Amino acid sequence: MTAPRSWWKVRPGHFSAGVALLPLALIVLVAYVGTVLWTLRVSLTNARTFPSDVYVGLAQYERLFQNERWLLSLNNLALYGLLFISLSIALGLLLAVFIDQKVRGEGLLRTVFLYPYAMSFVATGLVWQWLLNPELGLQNAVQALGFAGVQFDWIVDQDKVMYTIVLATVWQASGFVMALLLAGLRSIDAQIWNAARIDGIPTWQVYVFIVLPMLGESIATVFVLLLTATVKLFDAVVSMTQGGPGNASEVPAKFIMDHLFGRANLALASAGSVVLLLTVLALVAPLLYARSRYHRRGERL
Amino acid sequence: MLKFACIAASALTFTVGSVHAAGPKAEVIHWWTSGGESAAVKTLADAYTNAGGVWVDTAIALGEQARSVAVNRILGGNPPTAAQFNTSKQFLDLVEQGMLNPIDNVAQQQGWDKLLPETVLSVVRVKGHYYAAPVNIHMPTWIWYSKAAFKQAGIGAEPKTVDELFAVLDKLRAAGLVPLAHGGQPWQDNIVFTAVLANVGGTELYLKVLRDKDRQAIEGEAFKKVLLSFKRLQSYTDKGSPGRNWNDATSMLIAGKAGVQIMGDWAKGEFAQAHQSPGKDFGCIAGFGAKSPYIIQGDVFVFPKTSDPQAIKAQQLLAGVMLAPVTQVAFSNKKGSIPVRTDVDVSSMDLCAQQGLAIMKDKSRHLGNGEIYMSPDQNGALTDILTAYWNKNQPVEKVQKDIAAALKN
Amino acid sequence: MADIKISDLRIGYANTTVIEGLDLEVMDGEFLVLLGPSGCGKSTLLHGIAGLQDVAAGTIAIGGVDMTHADPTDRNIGMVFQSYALYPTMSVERNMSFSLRVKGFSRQEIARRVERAAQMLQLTELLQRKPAQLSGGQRQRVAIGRALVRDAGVFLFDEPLSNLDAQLRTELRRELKLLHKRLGTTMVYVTHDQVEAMTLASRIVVMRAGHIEQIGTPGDVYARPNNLFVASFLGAPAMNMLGGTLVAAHDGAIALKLQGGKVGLSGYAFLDAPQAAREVVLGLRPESLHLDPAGPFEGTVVLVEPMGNHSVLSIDWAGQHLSCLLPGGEAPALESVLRFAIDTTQISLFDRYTERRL
Amino acid sequence: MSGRIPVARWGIYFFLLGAALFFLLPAYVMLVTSLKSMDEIRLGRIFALPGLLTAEPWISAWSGACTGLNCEGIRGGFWNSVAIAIPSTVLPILLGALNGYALSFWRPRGSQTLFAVLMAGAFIPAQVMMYPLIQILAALGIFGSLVGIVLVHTIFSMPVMTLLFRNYYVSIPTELFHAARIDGGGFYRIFFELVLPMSVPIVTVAAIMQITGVWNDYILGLVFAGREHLPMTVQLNNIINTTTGTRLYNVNMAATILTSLVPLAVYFASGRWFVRGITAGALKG
Repeated sequence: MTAPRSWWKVRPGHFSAGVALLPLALIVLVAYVGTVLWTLRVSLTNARTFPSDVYVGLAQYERLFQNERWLLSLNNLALYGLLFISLSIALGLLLAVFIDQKVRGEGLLRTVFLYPYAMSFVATGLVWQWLLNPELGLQNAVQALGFAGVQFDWIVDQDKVMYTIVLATVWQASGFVMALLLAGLRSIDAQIWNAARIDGIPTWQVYVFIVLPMLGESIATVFVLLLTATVKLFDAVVSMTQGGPGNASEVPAKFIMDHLFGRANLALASAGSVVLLLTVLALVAPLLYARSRYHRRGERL
Repeated sequence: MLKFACIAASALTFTVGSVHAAGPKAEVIHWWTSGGESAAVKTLADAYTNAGGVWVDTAIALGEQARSVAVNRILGGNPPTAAQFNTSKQFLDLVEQGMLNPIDNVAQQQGWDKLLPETVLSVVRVKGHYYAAPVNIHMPTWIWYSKAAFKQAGIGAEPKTVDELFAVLDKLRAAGLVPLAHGGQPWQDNIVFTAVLANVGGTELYLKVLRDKDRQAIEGEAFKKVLLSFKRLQSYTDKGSPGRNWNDATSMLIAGKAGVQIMGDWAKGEFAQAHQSPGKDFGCIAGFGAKSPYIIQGDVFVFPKTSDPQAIKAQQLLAGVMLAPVTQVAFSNKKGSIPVRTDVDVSSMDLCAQQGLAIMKDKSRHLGNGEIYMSPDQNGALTDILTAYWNKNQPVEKVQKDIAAALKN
Repeated sequence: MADIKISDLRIGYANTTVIEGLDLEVMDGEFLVLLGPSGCGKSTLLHGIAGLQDVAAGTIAIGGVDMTHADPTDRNIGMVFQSYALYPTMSVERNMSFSLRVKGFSRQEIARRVERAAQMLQLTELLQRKPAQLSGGQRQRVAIGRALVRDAGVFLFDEPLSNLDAQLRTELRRELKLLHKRLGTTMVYVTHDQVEAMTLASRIVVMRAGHIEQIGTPGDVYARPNNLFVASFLGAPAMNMLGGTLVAAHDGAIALKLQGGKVGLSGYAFLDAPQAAREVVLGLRPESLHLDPAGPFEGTVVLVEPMGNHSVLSIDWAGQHLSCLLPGGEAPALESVLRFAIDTTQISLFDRYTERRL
Repeated sequence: MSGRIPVARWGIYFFLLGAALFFLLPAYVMLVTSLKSMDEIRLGRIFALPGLLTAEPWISAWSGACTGLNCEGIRGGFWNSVAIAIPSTVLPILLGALNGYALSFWRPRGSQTLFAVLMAGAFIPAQVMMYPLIQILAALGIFGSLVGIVLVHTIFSMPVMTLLFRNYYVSIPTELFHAARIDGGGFYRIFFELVLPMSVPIVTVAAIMQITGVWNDYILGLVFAGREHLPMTVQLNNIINTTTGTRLYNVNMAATILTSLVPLAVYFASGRWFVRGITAGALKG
């Protein structure tokens, strides 16, 4: 019988692991936890351009939730997130799987699908605005070809403008999703394919029932990345619609940015950030928790 | 670690050591990055160089961006010598936090109190001290029209009243043209509103609503009429309007596809690019009637706090140079604006600018842009309501109520 | 070379205890097999010995040194995993020499040891290949070689053969046995395959639910299982289990009354003095049932499974089915009636309720 | 191969080509716009080929366009961008890999909580964090320096980099790590000799992501890099963005394409790391 290991008698490897994580711990504590607390504090004050020490309780939050533009932006974000994430994953996965079929010109195709990711939305947003503009872009072009009945004017439509943001951002993101999933696909054992061929399982079933579950971690990574991109959605909206028509394509990050800089209302912007963060965490936390329970692989060293 | 320290140290010596250059060195943050604007800022820089200074240019696109960088640099302890702001309450917080150097002796020397329009002074002067050097006046609500389009629609004379304007728009529509070229972005919607408020509502209502935030006026019949006229203009825009950049709207006038655009005097630059000239290819209307107000908007430079005597010297020199008559005219000629002082030689300026300067001679016609009377926050909230109203079908009474709530102090 | 001494060991995860109060001694040079169904804690125990699993209480000593909380690498052990766990980016040679390089051996010494191990395992030709270019059997040999070069005092094997096909498994099993004979190093081997256990072990440890059910030589555990679980886990075809009652015979001796008749127990070595009327289970290895025209019992052949050098018969004996081994190629016809005898020196008797050996 | 397969392959090529057309449409519009004169662009025919090809916008974008007093296009910031991008890619990837490795194999006490908080941090809009970060960096004396901007990029990339590597390592069998532990590998030895070489595909993805992010970053570079180190995106934005100034769309498009050439080159070069077989068959059975 020995006494349980004392806390200070850590094995050398664990000690190194702890030390290696120190920069991360520092970043998390100072840069993330610190700024969140700072933001929380500011959101309770009357800060304008600069932080202030005059506390006004929850007044900023009250104002926030009386603001139609803010409420609309949350709605838009939910709709956008759902479509953007699911479509990006679907398209990215299809591209990855198809590119994985030993096609000719793989390198070229991969670059074609990836290039939008390299383009800043400052300019591509404008191109999308043109393409989607009913007077300038696709609708006009198709009608000129003799299909007078074709209508494609979502970008000027209050109810459909968010779909155009989805379209442009899926165009930008799905190439990267493809790259990530392709890396995942190619770390899967080739023997799976031999086994499946022997068992006579049709290719699509192998993908759906065998490969897809094995891509679980990659898809989880993609999901989180797309989710953070969703929450931070800003550039595309500004360059394509400036939040319009009216406020129809307003999103929280733009609302926050407008108030942070242009409108010099640090406190309201902070309140918006806090609400946004809490909303996202409330949605994501149960998901991540369930996943971590599911994935528990016992203690590792 | 040693390396890090070295880099930090060298950065430090740079900022400290940079002062002992030839003349007083001034780092200026501004957002004049497009072609015409660049030419304009060059006149300021040249004037400063001629006065013996060294101009260090930090151009950052977009006003919000440039202003936030200036504020961040002040916070980070590395302020520029001067930073551009709009003629507005944008820098009031900086003044109140004691982060700006006043330039009182320059203002007194040049006699700003007599020289500058009261509207501009009301922003520049805080509690008796002068904190910003104004460089120009932009007038955001010019009504531009394409002579080609007017001709095609059979319109002989330019409209003289608001009713005539609507009649003109109807005629343009009948001719199969786009009557009102508009870029459906919130700030452009706001400009159209300002134009309607000034021309339909008049100076008195304008001040009651935007300056005094008078609830009765906002919920009254006169303002309702303003809002309805504003909304009526929306019906003259084309389907492609939402999201469009202002210069694309101007291009429609240039091409003769559209008749009228309500936009600031910077639109002259776009016409000039397409080799069109005022009076010949396009016309400009500042407002309707002999008493129509001239809306004042513009740019100023503020001078972040510093105790470095060299930097203070640079700030004073800069402020003096910016208001010198020659600089004012040269700058505005490139920028499309008009000088902030009226005692200058206007012969070199274009037709529209001369028209504007003539109006400016009458002090009773001076009127500030919304930002001069409202905090950035209130101005933004108003814009939100207006752009929603412009794009959606909302009862005008609701809009009145919303505006009253947004402007409540 | 080293022995292992484990006392009062407890291993658990967050809320569940996998092993509790376990004592075990592994003798120097012995080939100890941990045998049991999946989930019995045998792998956990092995990982505990290796130091890959934190120990909640108790001690583990290897070669007389307390290693309970020592780093895996300091325990003087080598380990072979089920999935081989070869380093995919390193060649065979670098896979095998990794530990030596870590420990800072001289280049000559590393080369010498790798060469020796490679020779022993017929890997010399493959030294420059990457694991992806090897067959399953080759990979496992590399994994063994990787453990070998360290000259460790103890080798640990975690189901090393279960990813291989039947033929390779048999082949590698023999190699392992030869290796042990040659090296004489202490080996602890986890498996759920009783054939591996029987063929390889100097001693078998049968485990169930975190406890040791029995420790003994293969022959011992096979012939004299401690309880019903051990009895039924070992042996193929499985041991015949027949319920019955102990009765006192006329001469005062104890006999066993079964459905099909009475069996005298004079040849059976009871652990305690038997009591009559006790309900018991008779464990009868198929080979302890002899066909004998003069035998006391009679049954009907219902199934014949020819295995080449022997056959397995299923015999219906008064409604109970018995398996029986019949050497040689000839087998009786189906439905034929046979007489047989039971070798009572080879049987096992268990209490029906405690399931323990009597 | 059975007779149905060619049909399936036709389907695959059909889909891939269709997708490629969809992806290339905006690039086409950008390219033709960049080769037109402004007079032609004002006609509003975005799909039309240039009537008169002109390279003027490209030259202007690279070396002539004025943004304020500076008239040297986007060229000026190129080396600054390189100087920022290299350390801001290498350092976060190394740290991210190290974090992911420690988190998925060693799991020191409290590390999982740390990871959870970090992931929550990924959802904070960067702009909100800037204000306090400026003050921290100013206090450290590295506000407006190369070190400062690299640190800021490292901070903002930490959640994503850590996540990428952690999730990748979680799918590597534990036994591999156990074997290395028994072979005596210490924390760093296992990382550099075993884990990092196995990370080629994910390092590729991380590099694509980080280079793109850092290269295209505008706001962080603008605020934290300091006047002397402004990346070329600042010039790009100066050329493109204006509220009341005139816009030269052809120059804008050329400048955008020119700026993105570096990430594009990286994508193209990353090809060989995507080739099947780096890990195939080695990780599992």
